[in-house]
Amino acid sequence: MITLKYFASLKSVVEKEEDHLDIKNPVTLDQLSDIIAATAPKMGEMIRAKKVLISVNQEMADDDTIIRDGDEVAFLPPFSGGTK
Amino acid sequence: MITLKYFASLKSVVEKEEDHLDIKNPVTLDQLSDIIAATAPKMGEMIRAKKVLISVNQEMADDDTIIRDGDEVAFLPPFSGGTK
Amino acid sequence: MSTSTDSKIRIQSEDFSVTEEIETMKKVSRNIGGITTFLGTGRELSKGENITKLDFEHYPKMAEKKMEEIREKAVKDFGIIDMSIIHRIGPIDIGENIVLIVAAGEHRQETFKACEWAIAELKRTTPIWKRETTSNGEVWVQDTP
Amino acid sequence: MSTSTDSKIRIQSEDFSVTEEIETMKKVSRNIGGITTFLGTGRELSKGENITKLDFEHYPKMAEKKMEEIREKAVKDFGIIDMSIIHRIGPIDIGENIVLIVAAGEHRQETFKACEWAIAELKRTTPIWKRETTSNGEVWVQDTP
Repeated sequence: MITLKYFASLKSVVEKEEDHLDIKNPVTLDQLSDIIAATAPKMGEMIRAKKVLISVNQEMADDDTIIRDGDEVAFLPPFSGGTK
Repeated sequence: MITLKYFASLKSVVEKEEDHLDIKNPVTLDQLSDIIAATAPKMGEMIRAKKVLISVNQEMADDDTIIRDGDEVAFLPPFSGGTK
Repeated sequence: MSTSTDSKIRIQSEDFSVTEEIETMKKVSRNIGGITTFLGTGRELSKGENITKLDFEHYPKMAEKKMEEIREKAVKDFGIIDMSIIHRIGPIDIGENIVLIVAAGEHRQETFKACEWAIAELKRTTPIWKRETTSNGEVWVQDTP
Repeated sequence: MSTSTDSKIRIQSEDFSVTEEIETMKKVSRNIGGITTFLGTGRELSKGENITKLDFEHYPKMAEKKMEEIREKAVKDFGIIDMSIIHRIGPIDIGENIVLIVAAGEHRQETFKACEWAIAELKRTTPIWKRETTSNGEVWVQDTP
């Protein structure tokens, strides 16, 4: 089982903060994005348009990053901490 | 009468903090320096070697600045306020 | 979330004291000659809109990790003595403290450079988000990265 | 010598509170989004010598005047909202506060630039002198200008 986490504006896009997904074998982040797009098309679109950064186990990931059982995948809109 | 003020390391050079001088007519700073050098040769040397900045009435002055009765002339070694 | 001033990396909902953070930093070395701090505060205006409230959210663990990476790189790359980084989360009023970066060094030049780099890097790499409430409602601020 | 925190330019023998100076600055505008401060502190080491005491002397009136000129030029040239400059005089121990510059602006960039310029300008133009006491005795510090 992998954990999916959504932050800030993305929580209202997917209407949840956290989700869980059972995957049998390791998948690439690219493949995971397809799985998510199937049930949450708007989210899939944002991922494809690179409007969302994705981390795996708290490290920034890219399309080729492998996701394994137990991993935590987080969807991160552009940061706005600190100040201008 | 003009007031002469000495700061920091210069106080031990001239062995005073403040001095007064009667001048009949306005003099240039260059002329005043000669007058001072006559009684305090080490001070005169430092002025000539530009190791000391001089202000007149709290504004930085140069050789041509005119000094008049009532003026305050200050001898300022290199500043070291703030921190490095 | 740690709120002890002993920790140099903190994300907390409570306010912090700049003086206390500086005094904690001074204890690191008797050779500190300059301390540059940057304090981010809640502004009333954003793109012409009047803001009534700010709200910050973070990704726990990852945000602290990124802030610690910034601290370590700042010390290494700029030759400063130490750095602390504190960011508040939750609701924040106009004028209140949001983020503090304290860079301490032997001389001032490196502390300015390290502090300015760290706040820019924090905005770039640390998963913290800001929600602004204006008369038009609430919006998550999406600065162009 | 004024010690009220209302005055933005001060030369005083007493210590100051960075937090109080920042809070005073915040009252100037609700549109402050960034405050950069530089705090100079007494270092133990100078050119390999162990310092036991520092002592600062200033030229009254002229020092305040130069600091006020720095403040006004910083606001004008860098587009910040306001600046305060406080310098202590008299005996100062290792680790103690010496000088504080607070630069407040809408955004952070101009506050860093203004603060860094102001402390360099203060060293260059403000008649304040430092005497260091080491095991070899007392010396007035004569930095190359």
